[in-house]
Amino acid sequence: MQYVKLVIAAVFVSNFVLAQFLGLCPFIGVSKKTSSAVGMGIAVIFVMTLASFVTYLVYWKLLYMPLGIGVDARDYLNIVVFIVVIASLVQFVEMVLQKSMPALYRALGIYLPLITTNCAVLGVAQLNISRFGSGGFAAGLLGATLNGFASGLGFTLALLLMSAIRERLDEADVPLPFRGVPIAFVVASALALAFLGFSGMA
Amino acid sequence: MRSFRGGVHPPDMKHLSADAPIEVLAAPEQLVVPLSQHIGAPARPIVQAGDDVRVGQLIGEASGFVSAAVHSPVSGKVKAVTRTRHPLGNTVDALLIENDGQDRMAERVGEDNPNWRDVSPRDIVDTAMKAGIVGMGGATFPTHVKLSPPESKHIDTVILNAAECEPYLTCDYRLLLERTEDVIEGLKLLVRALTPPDAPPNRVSGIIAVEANKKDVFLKLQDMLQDKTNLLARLMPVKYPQGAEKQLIKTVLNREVPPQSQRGLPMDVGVVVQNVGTALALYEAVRFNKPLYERVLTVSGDAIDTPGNLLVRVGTSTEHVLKARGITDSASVVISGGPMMGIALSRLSTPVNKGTSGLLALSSSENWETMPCISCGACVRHCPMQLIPSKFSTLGDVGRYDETEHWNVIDCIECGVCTYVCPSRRPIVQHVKIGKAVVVPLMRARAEELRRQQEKEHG
Amino acid sequence: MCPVLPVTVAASAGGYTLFGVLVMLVIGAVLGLVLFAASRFFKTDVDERVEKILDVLPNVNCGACGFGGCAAYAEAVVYKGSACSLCAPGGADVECRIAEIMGASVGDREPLVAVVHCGGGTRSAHSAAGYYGIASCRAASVPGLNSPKACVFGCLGMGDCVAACKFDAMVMGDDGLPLVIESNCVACGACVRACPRNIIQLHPLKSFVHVYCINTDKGRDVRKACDIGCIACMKCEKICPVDAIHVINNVAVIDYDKCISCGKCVKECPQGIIVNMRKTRKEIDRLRQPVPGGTS
Amino acid sequence: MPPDLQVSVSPHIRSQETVPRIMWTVAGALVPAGLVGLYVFGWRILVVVSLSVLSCIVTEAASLRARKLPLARLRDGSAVVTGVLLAFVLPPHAAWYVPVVGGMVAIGLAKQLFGGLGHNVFNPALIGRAFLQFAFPLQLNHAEWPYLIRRPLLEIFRGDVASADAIAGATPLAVLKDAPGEVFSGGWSFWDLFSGYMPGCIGETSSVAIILGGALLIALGYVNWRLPVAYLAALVAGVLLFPVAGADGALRAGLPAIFDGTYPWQNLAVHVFSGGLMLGAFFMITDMVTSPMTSRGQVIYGVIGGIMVALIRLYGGYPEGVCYSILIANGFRPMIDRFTMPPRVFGQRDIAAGGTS
Repeated sequence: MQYVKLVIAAVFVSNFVLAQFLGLCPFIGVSKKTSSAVGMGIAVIFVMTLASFVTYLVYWKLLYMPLGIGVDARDYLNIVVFIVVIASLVQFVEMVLQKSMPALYRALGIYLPLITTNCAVLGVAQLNISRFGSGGFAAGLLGATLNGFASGLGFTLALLLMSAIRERLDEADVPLPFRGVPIAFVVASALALAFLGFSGMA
Repeated sequence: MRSFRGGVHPPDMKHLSADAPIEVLAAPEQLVVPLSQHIGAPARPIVQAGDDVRVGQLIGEASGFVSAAVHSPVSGKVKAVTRTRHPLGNTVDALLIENDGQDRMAERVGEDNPNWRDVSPRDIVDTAMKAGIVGMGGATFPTHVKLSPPESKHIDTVILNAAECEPYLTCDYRLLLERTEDVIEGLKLLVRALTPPDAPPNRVSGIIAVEANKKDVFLKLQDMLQDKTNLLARLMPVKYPQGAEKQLIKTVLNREVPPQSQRGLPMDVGVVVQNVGTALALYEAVRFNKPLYERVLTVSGDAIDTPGNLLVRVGTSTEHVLKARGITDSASVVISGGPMMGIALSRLSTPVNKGTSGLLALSSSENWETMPCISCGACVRHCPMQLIPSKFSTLGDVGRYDETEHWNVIDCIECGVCTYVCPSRRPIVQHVKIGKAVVVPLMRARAEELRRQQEKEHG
Repeated sequence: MCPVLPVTVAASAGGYTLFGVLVMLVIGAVLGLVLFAASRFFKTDVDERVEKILDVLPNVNCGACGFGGCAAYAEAVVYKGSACSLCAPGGADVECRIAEIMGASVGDREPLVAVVHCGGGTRSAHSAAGYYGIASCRAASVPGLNSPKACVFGCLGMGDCVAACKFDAMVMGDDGLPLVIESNCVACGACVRACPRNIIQLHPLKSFVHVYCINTDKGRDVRKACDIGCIACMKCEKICPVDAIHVINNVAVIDYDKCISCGKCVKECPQGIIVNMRKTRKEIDRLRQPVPGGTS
Repeated sequence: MPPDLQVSVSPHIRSQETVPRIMWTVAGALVPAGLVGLYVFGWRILVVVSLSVLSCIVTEAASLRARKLPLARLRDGSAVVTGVLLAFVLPPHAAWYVPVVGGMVAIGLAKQLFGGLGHNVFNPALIGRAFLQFAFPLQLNHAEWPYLIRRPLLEIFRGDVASADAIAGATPLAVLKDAPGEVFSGGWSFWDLFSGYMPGCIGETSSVAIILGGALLIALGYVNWRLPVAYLAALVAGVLLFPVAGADGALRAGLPAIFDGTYPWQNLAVHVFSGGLMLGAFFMITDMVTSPMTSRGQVIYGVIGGIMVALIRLYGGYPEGVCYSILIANGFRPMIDRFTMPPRVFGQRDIAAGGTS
């Protein structure tokens, strides 16, 4: 039961983009067209789920338990290792996409490799460590992966909403200095204001 | 009563001219007879300046199959081959004829042809071509082309369009009221022309579709057609654009003509639609071999002193017709056709042609201030072609007309319903016209490109 | 990964760095191997011209060309045939090099300039009716709309060409006619395409005598529509020393290959519709200077 | 002969429907709710409403002038409607700067920045309200909201609302949030709740008046009845179906409780008839500019909004979720339009099927 609440929390309450303001650059960059937004969303969900799974595994199995290095000092390697893992994952996804869906690959262009530096992916990896440390390893792993998947879903939801809104705004008579990215930020802030209604959720 | 989805109910203002019987308007001294009064190539003039012509004499022969012949409306002398304004806005070649007022008939025009009833379908179509009969509902599509569908398409119904759903217009109503028998004979001729020689006589049925605001005509038709097996009258709900071909077929037979992207035509669903005036003209051509050189039109509007229905010779200038019924200075808009799909004229010298179903003079000024689209959805609900009209105007505002192709702009019949109901007074039909002007060449270029590629592969 | 890794070594302060390096080495090696295998398995062939163009491009990924980055633009040029000149930071030399890679030659042609062949502004052309609708030339010349201007060939003055010009070489004169600022005009043809009545054409910059009318109606109808329209009186054709001007279809047309801009026809034309641009150029440049407080 | 004629593309006649007429009708439909507010809260709400409307108009005029657009656009009355709606979701005792700032944010940020009437993605009044919620939390989340009890009609204009006989009490929703048990112990009955005789925002309290105004809009065809019904139905379904931690901590859905008769009906009544739900359902979510065009799209849009209210009210931190739920639904709207309004055309169905009307 609390898994449902975890998903709702990850998608709505602590939505990565709109509540925690992580992963803003692809959020603004790719949301120009819905087609590329869908592609990016799927890629991010795939990478985040896999990254959560692998990083949680690597952290518990490789970094923390066996080596038993001092409790306080055990996290110093996290960032470095996670980034390497995520980068190779993205590279893997890029190759798969280039082979299977070249059109989507070309549509995403620069933003696919950008997922590597996407703070949302690294963020979810870090969050998993701190949030799912207490329970048993297996429960923690499942929780982390589910959280990764739900956060990816939340990111994609926000991305799809944003791309549909921006396509509608392309037809709007937005004052010249605000056309394009500035109005996108205003919309993002309004969406964040709307999602604030969920704050305080248990 | 079943009907098509969408549509709108403008005040029909027919009371102004509905009770005025058809009067003959005397032809003026000079007439400018346009050589292109139809869809298709303009007619080639076969008379020069100085020739003497008689009423009904051929003065312009059809150039090609999809074209129509033009006949002299009066007897007199051809002054010159000039150019004149076509209601659509372009200028076309025309013949300036001076009327000698004697109405000398060309030979055999007006004589009663004794065995006109058993004329073969082939001759009916030939007569239609020789007499220059075109669709008189406003589309002016040459009738002989419509009456000779390809063998693959088998026609099972002819619908006589008596919807006359445009406000103000009452000419079809008066024709039906005053010349009911002739119109029915015309319908019979149409049915016979479309019945394949080997088929049984009642394979093609004829339906006269009348809107419910013309009940008296409907009742009269009903009792006159009681004994006919394949002819009947059908009552339709009063709604604009009931008279549009696709909507008419949907209401009468509940069939849907496929869209423009599949080059859909009424004959694809086995139907041919004709206007009431066209049926009458065909009857007069077959029986009295009288070519189409005059037609009934409604002169009405709040800036006309005595609205009425006039039998007018083709080529008479709009000014002459309006003056005959007294146009006041409060007129700010003169429309050729109906207020919903008609064309506002800038010059009153534009002559009446075969497709002019009405000449209106309205005093309402047209300066509606355009406001942004508030996506209220009224146009989407009322569009009879079930398109998304607001898309055409919002894309138009930012100049992305090429994307209107994706929203099926070429299927729009420009009936004007969306612009009529739009609370923001947005000129959606004008955006559609621009969209079509941008999209059609694009599609043609793409088809050309495709064809060249296929040739390269097979060539 | 044997768990018996010397825990004692890790405990000492110096051991952290050694341990960190060790872990990174292992992870790097494993992942490197996985990626190498994957790149073999997912091999895709890429058109080598994309690589060449990519080297030429500044690789700033600024997106000014309208694509997601330099790589996307390179592929667009190769696969979708986009224009070679879209790279703003690259400028002209990048454009030439891309063109060479794509095999197109960028020859230098004689400089052209846009000319608006209509002189019937609000002062001389008659209006036929008040126009209500979208304020754009293209909108005012759709079928089913009578021309608001008496002349059905003349310029409607609603500024489609001025809007289409990206080089600020078109400005709307006070009499409702567009004026071409020749120093800015790069003859890209945007205005020619934008004008629905095809009034604007590209002509050599060096010739400065032009006929400012394209009304092909007969003289009598032209007078009804405009005071200064060409009435096909043929005077210009008779006077021209190099036979460069002819009245075709009731309107005088200049053959710019033969025309030497001597200006004889300018003085001869009774309607004054043939104009010597030299003196008006100064006036246009004056118009181009930002008048303090005035808006162009 | 008539002077210069006029030419335009067909059609040459228009229906009576215009944007100003729609906007002023919506403003008129809000009057009943305002009158009840006036009676319950006293004359002070007139100050709040006029300040809010004035602030909206001034902001719109300023931004129109800044964008060099004709000031005549003010006539369309949309700024007035936004001003009235914004005022109706503010507490009666709001300080003068609350409606002023709210109006500036609503018109300036949520509407003109997006391009003016018809281009805004979010409902301006609600963006204003959400902004105020975080700008002046003390003003808007005040626990004790004053209201008057059983005052004779004539005494509306006697003295300030905070006078002696003003009874301060927490809004029913706040009570529901903290102590779901004794909802009706605060001294008012179900009818007070329904008629609007209870604490709350200026125009939200009276469900009767709002339904009256809403019915008028539906009758005139400016509001598609499916949208408010979908929104309310989704809320009721959400409230009943989503499991809520009962007193004993166990998560139980409301629905089973109905069958064994133990379900406290008052809770449902409070959910539906108090707070901003009614005003949101009939006036906020049905704003033409920010709601989908097709009725299928409006049903989905209403359901999403209803579920969001249920989520916020049951699990969220705030007692009142209507404002946020509609803003989120506004966010979903372009996506809904994209999927419920595919490019279609008459006659697309195959010829054989004939297709029904």
